[in-house]
Amino acid sequence: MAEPVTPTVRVQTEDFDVSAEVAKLTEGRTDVGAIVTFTGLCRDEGGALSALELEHYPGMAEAEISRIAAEAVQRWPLTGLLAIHRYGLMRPGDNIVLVAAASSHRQAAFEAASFVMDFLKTEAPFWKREHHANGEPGAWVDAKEMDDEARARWSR
Amino acid sequence: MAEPVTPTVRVQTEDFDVSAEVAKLTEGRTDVGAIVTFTGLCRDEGGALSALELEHYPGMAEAEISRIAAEAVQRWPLTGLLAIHRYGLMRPGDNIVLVAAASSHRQAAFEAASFVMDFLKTEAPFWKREHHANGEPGAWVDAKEMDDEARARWSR
Amino acid sequence: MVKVRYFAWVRERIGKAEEDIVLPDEVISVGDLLNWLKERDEGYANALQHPQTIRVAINQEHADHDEPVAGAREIALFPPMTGG
Amino acid sequence: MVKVRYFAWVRERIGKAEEDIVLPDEVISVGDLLNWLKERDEGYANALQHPQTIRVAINQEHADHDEPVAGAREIALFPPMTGG
Repeated sequence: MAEPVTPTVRVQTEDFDVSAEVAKLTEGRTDVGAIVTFTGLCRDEGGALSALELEHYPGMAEAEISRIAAEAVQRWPLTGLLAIHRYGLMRPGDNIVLVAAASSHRQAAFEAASFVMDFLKTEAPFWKREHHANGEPGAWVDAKEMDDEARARWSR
Repeated sequence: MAEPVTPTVRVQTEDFDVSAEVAKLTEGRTDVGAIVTFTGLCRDEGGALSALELEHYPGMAEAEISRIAAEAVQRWPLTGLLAIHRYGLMRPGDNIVLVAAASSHRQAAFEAASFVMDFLKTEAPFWKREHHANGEPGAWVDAKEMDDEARARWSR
Repeated sequence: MVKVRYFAWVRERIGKAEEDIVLPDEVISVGDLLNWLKERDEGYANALQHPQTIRVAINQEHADHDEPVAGAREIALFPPMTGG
Repeated sequence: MVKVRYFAWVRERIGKAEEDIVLPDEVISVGDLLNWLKERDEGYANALQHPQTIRVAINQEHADHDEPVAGAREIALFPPMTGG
């Protein structure tokens, strides 16, 4: 690997199309052997939720995801890295987040995508609030200890 | 998790569309929080290759991938699992294999997709042969020790 | 003067999204800031009753509670993140 | 009679994709089969010169070299897999 690639990071309200994003990531390249994508979706928690509201810290959200992505392209020999995080109101089944890592080798792609997600969960300034099935705003989602443990795997 | 889901396994010459396949995997469900996809593509090895030829063992290829997928849905709480492997002549940049794992939780989706790929590499009866840049059939690709080591991670 | 921003339930409990504050000299660290804000009124007290759970960013970068606030243009207080 | 199938460079070296074979009584295990086939001609000898590298499936399931071939309808010989 020569220079690390420059990751693409976007924070937006609009939905995204996984195939289209991946096509852009690999366009004109013939050295990509493996692409791993992670898509996070809004769940209805057994019918209890009508939506998730995602608040974010504009500016810092982009900056923080960019820091995480920059660390990933330093650690793994990637040919491309993309992270998109949406904000606003998400209905069950809606896309919330997309991470795509491309590499010549599958292990690098798997690890980089997993790494970016673990840090994104615990470091990127987004907050989820539940909206009940009746449409009323409900509780803010609590941070999970599991997510801190997932992040700790990567310390070196 | 109640019953493990029934994986979808296809062995085909036709290309696939990742978004369309993922949409089918999650259609009508609102309990999917995470989807991990792995796409394996044909590389040109720095311009040395014009194509990869993929031979397979019809019948056993489907059966073996189905066995691997069945093991994955037993080991992880998945809401959906898909594996598609193509055969025939692939040009650089062409899709070769797709594995998609859906779950309520991201770690399960990451691990299941990675598990299926590691076993698919070492157990599914497919063989790659290189075609040189001049169009002549070249050498059969050698199996990698790294792939056996990757598989060994999952033994329990 | 520093711009202080609040997010999620910290914002809701304090009742505003941001404000400009002139910090007194005795507020040296992030931890000092949290303890000082907590005394302002019931909303702040409610939002910051467990200061150790509050995450802080200075100039849009995560900051520990023992970091100095000197030179900050923007300080943000928020709960642990739950994105992704 | 058992159908024997060959794939990838095993197929190329032997010069055919499949054949029906009546196995002699002394061929008990997969390993016996490989050693017996190796004696047939140069093509087989070339394909099977390092029997330990040859992977085998019986009735479309992977089989170790010490497994018996009795009852097999279909036996396949091939190099280590390189798909994915």
